[in-house]
This record gives sequence, structure tokens and C-alpha cells, in this order.
Amino acid sequence: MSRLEVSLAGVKLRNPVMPASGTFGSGYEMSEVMNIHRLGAVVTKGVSMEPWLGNPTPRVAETTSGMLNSIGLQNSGIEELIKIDIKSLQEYRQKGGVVIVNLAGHTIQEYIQVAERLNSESIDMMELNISCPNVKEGGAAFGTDPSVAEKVVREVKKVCTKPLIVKLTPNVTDIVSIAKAVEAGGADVISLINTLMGARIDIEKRQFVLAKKYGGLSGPAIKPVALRMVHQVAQNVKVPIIGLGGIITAEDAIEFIMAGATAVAVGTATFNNVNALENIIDGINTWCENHNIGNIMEIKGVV
Amino acid sequence: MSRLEVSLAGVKLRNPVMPASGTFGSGYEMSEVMNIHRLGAVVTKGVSMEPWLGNPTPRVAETTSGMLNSIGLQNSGIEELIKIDIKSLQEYRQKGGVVIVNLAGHTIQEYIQVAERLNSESIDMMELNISCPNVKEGGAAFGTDPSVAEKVVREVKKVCTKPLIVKLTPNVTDIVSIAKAVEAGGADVISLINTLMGARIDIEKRQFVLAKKYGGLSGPAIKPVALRMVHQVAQNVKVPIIGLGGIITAEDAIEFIMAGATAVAVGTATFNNVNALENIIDGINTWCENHNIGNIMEIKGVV
Amino acid sequence: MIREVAKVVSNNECTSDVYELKLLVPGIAKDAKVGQFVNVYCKNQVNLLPRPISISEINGDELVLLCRAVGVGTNEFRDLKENDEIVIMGPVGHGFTICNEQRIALVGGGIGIAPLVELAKLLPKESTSVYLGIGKKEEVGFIKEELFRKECMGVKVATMDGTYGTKGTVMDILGDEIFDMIYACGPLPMLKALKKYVDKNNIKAEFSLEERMGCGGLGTCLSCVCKIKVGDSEKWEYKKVCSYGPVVDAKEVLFDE
Amino acid sequence: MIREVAKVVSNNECTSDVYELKLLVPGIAKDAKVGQFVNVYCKNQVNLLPRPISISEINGDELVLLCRAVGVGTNEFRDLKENDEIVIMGPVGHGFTICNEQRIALVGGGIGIAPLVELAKLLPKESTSVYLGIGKKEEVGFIKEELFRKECMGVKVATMDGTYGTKGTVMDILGDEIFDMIYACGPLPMLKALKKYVDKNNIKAEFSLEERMGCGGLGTCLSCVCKIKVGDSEKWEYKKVCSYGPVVDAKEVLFDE
Ligand SMILES: Cc1cc2nc3c(=O)[nH]c(=O)nc-3n(C[C@H](O)[C@H](O)[C@H](O)COP(=O)(O)OP(=O)(O)OC[C@H]3O[C@@H](n4cnc5c(N)ncnc54)[C@H](O)[C@@H]3O)c2cc1C
Ligand SMILES: Cc1cc2nc3c(=O)[nH]c(=O)nc-3n(C[C@H](O)[C@H](O)[C@H](O)COP(=O)(O)OP(=O)(O)OC[C@H]3O[C@@H](n4cnc5c(N)ncnc54)[C@H](O)[C@@H]3O)c2cc1C
Ligand SMILES: Cc1cc2nc3c(=O)[nH]c(=O)nc-3n(C[C@H](O)[C@H](O)[C@H](O)COP(=O)(O)O)c2cc1C
Ligand SMILES: Cc1cc2nc3c(=O)[nH]c(=O)nc-3n(C[C@H](O)[C@H](O)[C@H](O)COP(=O)(O)O)c2cc1C
Ligand code: FES
Ligand code: FES
Repeated sequence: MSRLEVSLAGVKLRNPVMPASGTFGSGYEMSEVMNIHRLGAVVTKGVSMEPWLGNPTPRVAETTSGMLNSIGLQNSGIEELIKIDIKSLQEYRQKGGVVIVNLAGHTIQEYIQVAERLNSESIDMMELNISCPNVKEGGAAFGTDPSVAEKVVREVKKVCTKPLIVKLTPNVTDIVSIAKAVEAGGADVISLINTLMGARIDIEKRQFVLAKKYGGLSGPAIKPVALRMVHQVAQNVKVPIIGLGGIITAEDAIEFIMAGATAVAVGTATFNNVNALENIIDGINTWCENHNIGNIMEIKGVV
Repeated sequence: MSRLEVSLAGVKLRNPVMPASGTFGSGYEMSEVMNIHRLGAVVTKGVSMEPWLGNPTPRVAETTSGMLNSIGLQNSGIEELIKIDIKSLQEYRQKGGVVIVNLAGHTIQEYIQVAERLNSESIDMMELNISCPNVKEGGAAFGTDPSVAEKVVREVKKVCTKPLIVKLTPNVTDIVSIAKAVEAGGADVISLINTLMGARIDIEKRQFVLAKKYGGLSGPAIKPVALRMVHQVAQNVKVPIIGLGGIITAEDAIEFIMAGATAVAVGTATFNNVNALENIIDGINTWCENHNIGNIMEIKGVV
Repeated sequence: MIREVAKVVSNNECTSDVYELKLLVPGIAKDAKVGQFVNVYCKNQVNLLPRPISISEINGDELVLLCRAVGVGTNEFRDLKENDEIVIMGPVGHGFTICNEQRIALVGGGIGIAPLVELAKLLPKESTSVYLGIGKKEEVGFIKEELFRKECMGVKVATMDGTYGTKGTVMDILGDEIFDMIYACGPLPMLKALKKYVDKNNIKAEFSLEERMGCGGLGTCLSCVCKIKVGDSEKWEYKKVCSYGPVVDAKEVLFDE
Repeated sequence: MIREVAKVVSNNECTSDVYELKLLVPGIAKDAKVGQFVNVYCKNQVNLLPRPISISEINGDELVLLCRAVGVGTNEFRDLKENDEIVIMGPVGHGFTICNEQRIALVGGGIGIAPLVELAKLLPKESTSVYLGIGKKEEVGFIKEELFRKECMGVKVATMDGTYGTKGTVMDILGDEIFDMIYACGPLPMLKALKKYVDKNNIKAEFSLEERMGCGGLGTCLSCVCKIKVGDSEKWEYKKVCSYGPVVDAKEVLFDE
């Protein structure tokens, strides 16, 4: 096993680094500026059964060491994703890359439909987003109550034939109870965190910067919260964890792995620097070399 | 009424700017480096009935645009506070300053004792901290469940003869339900937010930076979360709000007021710049002048 | 599109808040086309998002940017000195389509004049008239009237306060002229007025749009969308300003009221 | 204690990671006393907390700091150039008490040597011996051996790898000497060993301590505490390193095992 290889619910990743859903398109958009074949996995933007329009603009706002977004899961629907995005990722997949599709839905039924539709496609895992703060129904509504979360996961798991990642929202009092619930519901992997809900006001215009007022806060600002939650959850569940939230450098990524994550995802960092993902992979590799680490999992959960 | 004058539950403040509890000692420590007479109010560090030892060190860690603390409410107990701290604030108070004492407790009984003890002292308001993430019992345990929060407030309110501010934790799924509960319990003012729970790992030492692993995240990193919660709560309660969390500049403070706060508090900023509070007061004043604002409350909640 | 460390060739103050930044950035300049933009990244690490800035001129290995200091980023760039380095990504998006119409108008409002400078050089002088709208006389400092006069057959300027040229907006100096093609960039109210004008008179037009961006043109974040008509129907869909635009066909675009 | 913008007089590299920063900072220098420290603030706005740095020398309006680059802040300060400006707050805390004992030892470990430099100048030459512990020969670059030799009656150096002076720690060169007073600053293991030594031999001693700070010496945040014995009992309480210290009576302080 090579130094950076990790395994998530039986799926082998050549390294533990992947983009965060929604910040990387479907991967092929990025081929122009980077070598996506270096990525452990590619996670596509959230997809629903039918096309979703998304929210009015402005959809992003900068904050101190972070950003707010309220995209609202604009997407062209599952058929388009299969026809264009998944197809364009096949070369990546054939060369050993792992393809993860992030699922959005307004109702349990919609999640189920998307999962069923994807079962027969050439992808490796699905990620259930029950944590989007930017859509009214679905999204975070499913991710803030343990029993609802458990139910959604259980229902999707019934039809889903691929390993299922469940992505959690940090906007909760007790992340451990949610994590335990989705594990009980059958989640194969837990990813966290999605964004914290936040806002920014333009004092000259006397209005919120985002058209939808509130949005999801991401970037280095939220890293301490993400790291704490990854550690809490790692202490309390058996399934592997994908840690994310504010990772900018290899050192950040290593912090998450030491907190108990098996893999990491990188979102906002790519907006600031298209080379962020590659730099992080290189940096983890060098750090492991310098610290005589045979496989990155040796430091998993060491704190 | 002067341009910056505001009123909190009948208590007049010459301006809406005060230090955040726990970041300003009891005020007199700061007299050496600033003119505390300029402050709208002074909020003392949390005090309990008996002295508390606090947590082992390291108690602070720097994070990107923020910091973590796990002081653990070290304090010398209420008698010492009355003898030294409150006494030293009397000159400030006689000259029109408002003195607010922040209360800590492990049990409802302890909060009640502290409040009772303070009733006869020369202070103006009490702030009930049911949101400290750094103590096991008390603190945030009281602030995360609406019915518990309501009960604590109701019990303290029974004995407390001064206007009571209740300080909320942001580490909850639904801040509005907590705010409504403490309002129902009799809170005269709500202050939010206390710190978000977070962590940082020293990857070379393979351990958490803080001795207690997790601590409270403050500073500009958390401002978007604080602002969103202040707005949410302002939409749903009638009592005035003290907004805080990441305020560094006058513009930040104005954002909070536009979101619905009547006053603001400043914590971490002072650690970076001892002049922060005075700069913020001056900046708000200039901004109001430039925007022809007769009294700052004209922009309260305008978004 | 590439990420490149640009070297500052010069940075000149044009007015109290507008400056002209010349950057040596061969990789990006090589591919740059008229109407595209670049992203400029802040040194200050608290500001993570890219600042999209139109390419105003392409001179060999150099790009010229015309920037107005309006916030933290554009104020940071204002302080750049000769030989300083700054990270840039580009070129981004779809620029202007060069046409061979007879009666062409370039319509620029405020700092939106920037992308029209290169365009003026590429269009036939005898077909092209320029209409610029600014706030007040001081802003003459950045509008490159000389250059436009050299490259085009006429330049009219409007100022809001009447301190230079005609008093009013750019719409006032367009008057009743008839055009075959209009290229425009400027504030939203100007584009809205122009949109009505070209729709009514059935004039072909291209508008360069602005929207807040997350990924800065990678096309991955979907933050920068505008409403684009689907076919001839009433329907519209959100398209990305960064990659479908920033220059769009005026007929296609829909503005909110 | 005041907040002041200091001007960099010079910044010299002493070793690969230690540099000597001379600052023109009249307001703070005027009040500074031996063993106190200053807070240096980062330009990079993502780093909000103060960096406490001992005052190594006080020369009129100038302060000399001896810094080891170990993280973001100390690396940022390393790049300071002559005439750059940097925000400083100080002087902070209680420094060393000058004594008139006969047999005085200054014991410094690594960068902990910094505050002993000014102290060496103030103590009588004929009573004062200096014991310095460093990692390897290269670090001779910052220990100011010449200055100590001039100001004191003897200097012994230990290196961990034996490449200079005696091989071992500073404890090894202290040997069986008898002292009336020891002043020490250095890494925790060194102070712990010294604490046992002075307790056993009943020697008076002052230690300069380090702890992570929030408010940087305003005394308002309670982050920087150390354990200080209460009276003669087994009891202790947390006292602030920034204001009760950084220099404490060795007898009073308690270290965790
Ligand atoms: C395609 C395009 C081309 C542009 N060309 C130019 C140009 O040539 N010259 C010029 O001076 N300006 C141009 N702008 C506007 C320029 O991007 C903004 O003025 C700049 O981003 C403001 O950044 P700031 O940090 O100074 O302001 P802040 O208000 O501090 O910026 C905060 C955030 O909002 C974004 N933002 C603020 N205003 C705008 C805006 N008008 N459009 C998009 N994002 C904004 C910033 O990028 C940043 O993410 C262009 C915008 C776009 C979209
Ligand atoms: C009273 C006192 C005097 C000191 N004198 C000197 C001196 O003369 N020369 C010198 O080189 N160093 C000295 N130090 C240590 C110096 O403060 C740290 O090396 C420095 O703060 C590290 O900052 P950084 O940003 O480079 O490291 P980072 O690790 O990036 O800093 C992160 C945070 O941890 C804090 N921190 C990290 N290490 C320490 C430490 N050892 N002590 C306290 N806080 C720390 C930083 O201040 C910052 O808040 C002193 C420390 C104290 C408490
Ligand atoms: C513009 C944007 C769009 C996002 N879209 C999605 C999405 O479609 N599905 C999802 O699960 N998370 C989405 N997220 C959340 C990210 O995947 C990630 O959880 C979050 O940004 C924290 O990571 P970061 O700090 O590295 O960005 C989005 C985030 C951003 C910034
Ligand atoms: C070092 C430190 C100590 C604190 N102690 C208290 C406290 O005793 N009582 C309390 O209610 N809040 C306490 N807080 C929380 C602050 O009052 C404030 O809610 C928080 O720091 C957010 O504001 P800021 O971002 O401006 O710092 C403390 C915060 C810090 C950083
Ligand atoms: S800026 Fe990201 S899609 Fe346009
Ligand atoms: S650093 Fe704040 S009390 Fe010592």
C-alpha cells in the first residue's frame, strides 16, 4: 500500500484528498487548470431529480477569512449529470480515480429517486447532502433532527447499491447524536462539515449582501469548529469520516486526520488558489516522508 | 438625547459600545492603557459564589482570524469582586458609566446566590452567562435546551432586582427557540453570541493545542454567524439585544445594529489592539455624522 | 486560463480613486482576448475571493487594468509599486465579438469604460463612435479620451453634474443616432436603459456584465449567474457571467426590475 | 504600558533561525526594565494575538529583541527591514530584581538567553558567572558570548551535541558550584531541573516563564497562568505570567510533572 492510499467503506483512494461538493463543478471544468488525475476522489456538485434554478444573486459574499454562499443547489438535474458530467469523468475513473456524486433533494422521495437512478451508473459512491442551509425543504431540515436524519438515511440506503456517504451540517446543538443516528440508519461514511449559517450586511446599502440574506459560511474561519466536530464524531462512531471545513494547507489536512478523519475535502481554498488541492497532496506526502510515515493512516486519530 | 445614547431595559448608556465579558478583566486593569470613561458600559469577567480555579494551560490558541480560549471562568469569587472590582468601578459609575456584572454558576442555586449577593451592590445590570463552553456543569449546559434555559432565567429573575441580561451560546440548532424561552423566563435583555466550540491541533506534538482540547472560538472568524443569529433573534423577540462576536471595526458594530442590536460588545479585538473600543466609538460617531443620523437607534434593524 | 505571478510594470493614479495598473504577465497576455477579464488575488490573507477586473488593453506581454478603489481589494492593489508581484488568473470568459457593421457605438459608464479601450483599437476607426458617461469632470482623468479620439471617429462625454461635456447620462448623448451595433459596459442602471433602447430599436448589442464571483471563472461555483432567455420564449435560465459572459448578447439577457 | 509604532533600526540574522531586531520605540524604551517583555503584533491580519518577546537590551530610545523564528509571527518579523514599522505594546510585567549577592549565576537555555543580556550589564561583573545551554555550535551566533564575557566574570557554554563547549545541558556545566542567587530563563525542562537544584540547595532564584497569552499583559484574559504556591502550604493558585511574572521567585512556582 502506498504512503497516501486510504480506504473508505471498501473503496480505495490513491490519496485522502478530494474537492468539496459544490466547489469543483463536476471536475472536468477544472481539467483546464489542474491535473485532476492526482485527486483521490472527485465529488460532483449536488444533483436533484429535476433541474433546480437556484437562488437570486448576489450568491456569494466575502467575510474575514471565509465566504458566504447561497447558491441554492442550482443544477440541471440527474439526466444531464449522467449524460455530461459523469461521462466526462470516466477517463479519470478508469485511471483509478474515485467518483462521488453528491445528492440533493427536497423530499426523501427525491433523494431515493436520484439514488436509484444512479445505481447503474459508473460511479463509486454517493454523498447524501442533508445539510444544505440554502434550500427551504430538504437540505439542513433533514440534518438537524437525529430521528429524521436516521430515517432519510435508512430509506436511501434501502435502494442505494453504492457505499453511501452522509454529509452533516454543523448548525446543531449535538453533532454526535446526529452522527450516531445516521450511522444507525446505515451510513457507510460520514462527511462533515457543511457550512455554518451566517450573514453579512452592506452598511451603505443597508441591506444584506446576499439576496437570500443568510448563507453558508466556509473557509479557514470555520476550521476550528470543523475540527472539533470531526474529533467528537470520530470518538463516537465506527464508520470512517471525511473531514472538511476550512482546509487550506497540508498541515490543515493533517490536523483533520489526526482528529480522526480518514480522508479530507477542500472547498473554498480552491477559489483562492487553483493549485490548492495539488499543493495539499504534495504537502501531505512530504510531511509523511519527513516524519517517516509509511501510510498516512498511522496518524489517524492520534490526538 | 445625544447621537450615540441608547437605552437597555431602562438603563441609559452614553454609547452602545462595551467590552465583552472575560476580555476586559473588571475594567480597572485597562485604565492604564485607555480611558474607560468613554465606554457605554463595562462588563466584568464572569463571577461565581466561591473562587474557581479555572482550567490548566495552554488556555488560548490562535486560529485563522480568531482565537480559542478555555479559561474555565477562573475567578476569585463574589466577595473579592465586590471588595475590589466593583469598588474600583465606582468612579466610572459615578461619572455616568454603566456597570454590568457577568454571573457564572455550576447550578441554578449558585446563580441565584450570586444574584442575591449583588442586588444591594452599586451595579446597574447583571448578565447571566448560560453559555460558557468551558465548564462542565452550568455554562452552556443551561443554554442549549429551551426549557432549561427558561427555568434558570425564571429562577434568577425571582431574586434579581436589577435588569437581567441573558447571554446565549451559538452552539445550538435553533437560537430562536432559546431566545424566546429566556424572554418568556423574564430576561430583560439578550446578549449573543458567546463563543463557538472549536479545536486546534499541533501536528508536530500530535496533541490539541489547548490543555482541555476544545475551547471557545471568538474573533472576526465568527462574525457572520453572530450577525445571522442577532438578526434571527431580533425578528423574534421584543427585548433589546446586545450583539457581539468578531467586532473589530465601527463598521462591524454598525452591521450588528442594522441587524437589530441595541448595543454591541467587543472582545477579541481588544487583545489585538487596546484602542479597539475607543476606535469603534469614534468610528460609529463619525459614520453617523457623515450619514446625518441624529441618534444611532435610527438604523437599528433597518435591513 | 492559468494562474500566474504578474510583475507590476507601472501603477499610475488617474483620478483620486482610479489607477492604471500595467502588468507583465506573458502567459495570460498571450491568450487574452478583448472583453475578457482576469482575477486579481489579495495579498491580505483575510480576503480569499478573487477580484475580477476587465482587461483594458493587451500590449504584447503586458496587460493594462483600469481599477477603481472601492473596497479592501482594489485599495490594496492601488498601493502596488513597480516590480511588486501579484497573483493573477486568466484570461477568463467570453469577450466581445468583433463585427464589421457600419455604425458602431461604444458605450461606457464609469469604470465600465475599461474593456472598451482595447475594443476601440480593434474596430474600424471610421465606423466607431464612443459615448462615455461619468460622474464629474475629475473623472476625465481615466477615460482615455485621447486614445478613443485616435482610434475612433468621435467621442462624446456626459457628466452627471455637467462639469464636462453634456450634462446627464450616457443615454442623453446617444440621442437619436442610429446604430447597427452597440458594445456597452457600465453600471446596471445604464445597461437597463440601453437594453430598452436596443430592444425598442432592434439594434444588435453586446453588454459586459458584472456579478459577484466565488471561483473567479473556473465555472465551478455557480455564484455569478445572470438570467439568459431560453430560445424565443418567456423562459430564462441562470447562466454563469464568468464563463458564458462576461460579454453577453443584449437580446438574451434579462434584468430584474 | 503603551501601544506604540516602532521603527526598525536594524534586523540582523544571527543564525539560520535567530535574528536580532533593534527597534526605535522611545515611549516604551523609556519605561522598560530588565526582564520585562513587549508584545509584537503581526501585520498579517489573520493573526490577532500578540507575540510576547523579552526585552533583551535597553539602549536609550532603542530596544533590542532576540527572536527565534518558530511560527507565522516570528517568521513575519524576520522579514522586517530597516525603517519598516511595526506595532508594539509594552513594557509588560515584572522583571528581574537586581541583587547584591556575591555569587550570582545567569543561566540561559536557547533563546531564553535573551533577557539575560541586559541583566548581565546591570549586575556587578565580579560576582556574576554565565551558563548558557544551546543545541549546537551554529547557535553560538546569537548567544552574545563576547558581551557576556565583557560584563561578567566567566562564561561557560554547553551544547547538546558537543560541537562547542561542554557536551550536555546547562545543568552539566553548573556542576557543583555554589551560588547565592540564580537568574534563569529557558525551556521548561531546564527550569524544572533548575527548580530541583535550587530547592535542594536552598538557593535564591528567579525564573522568567513563558505561557501562551491572549491579552498580552493587560492582565484581563487570564490565559497565561502558572501555579504559584500560597504561603508555605501545599496549596497553589493560578497567577498571571504576564503581570505577576514573567519573572517569578523560583521557590514560589510549581511545575506540573
Ligand atoms: C467581469 C468583471 C469585470 C470587472 N472589471 C472591472 C474593471 O475593469 N475595473 C474595476 O475597477 N472594477 C471592475 N470590476 C468590479 C471589481 O471586480 C470590483 O470593484 C472589485 O471586485 C471590488 O473588490 P474590493 O475588494 O475592492 O471591494 P469589496 O467590496 O471589499 O469586495 C468584497 C467582495 O465583493 C466582490 N465585489 C465587490 N464589488 C463587486 C463588483 N462590482 N463586481 C463583482 N464583484 C464585486 C469582490 O470581488 C469581493 O469578493 C469588474 C467586475 C466584474 C465582475
Ligand atoms: C514572556 C515571554 C517572553 C518571550 N521572549 C522571547 C524572546 O525573547 N525571543 C523569542 O524568540 N521568543 C520569546 N518568547 C516566545 C515567543 O513568544 C514565541 O516564540 C512566539 O510567540 C511564537 O509566535 P509565532 O507566531 O512565531 O508562532 P506560532 O506557533 O505560529 O504562534 C501561534 C500562537 O501561539 C503563541 N505561542 C507560540 N509559542 C509560544 C511560546 N513559546 N510562548 C508563548 N506563546 C507562544 C503565539 O504567541 C501565538 O499566539 C517569549 C514568550 C514569552 C511568554
Ligand atoms: C459555493 C459553494 C457551493 C457548495 N455547494 C455544495 C453542494 O452542492 N453540496 C454540498 O454537500 N456542499 C456544498 N458546499 C459545501 C462544501 O462542500 C463544504 O462543505 C464547505 O464549503 C466547507 O468546506 P471549505 O471550508 O473547504 O469550503 C458548497 C460550498 C460552497 C462554498
Ligand atoms: C479569553 C476570553 C474569556 C471569556 N470569558 C467570558 C466570561 O467570563 N463570560 C462570558 O459571558 N463570556 C466570556 N467570553 C466570551 C466573550 O464575552 C464573547 O462572547 C466572545 O469572545 C465573542 O466576542 P468577540 O469575538 O468580540 O471576542 C470570553 C471570551 C474570551 C476570548
Ligand atoms: S465565478 Fe464561479 S461559476 Fe462564475
Ligand atoms: S495574557 Fe492576558 S492575563 Fe496574561
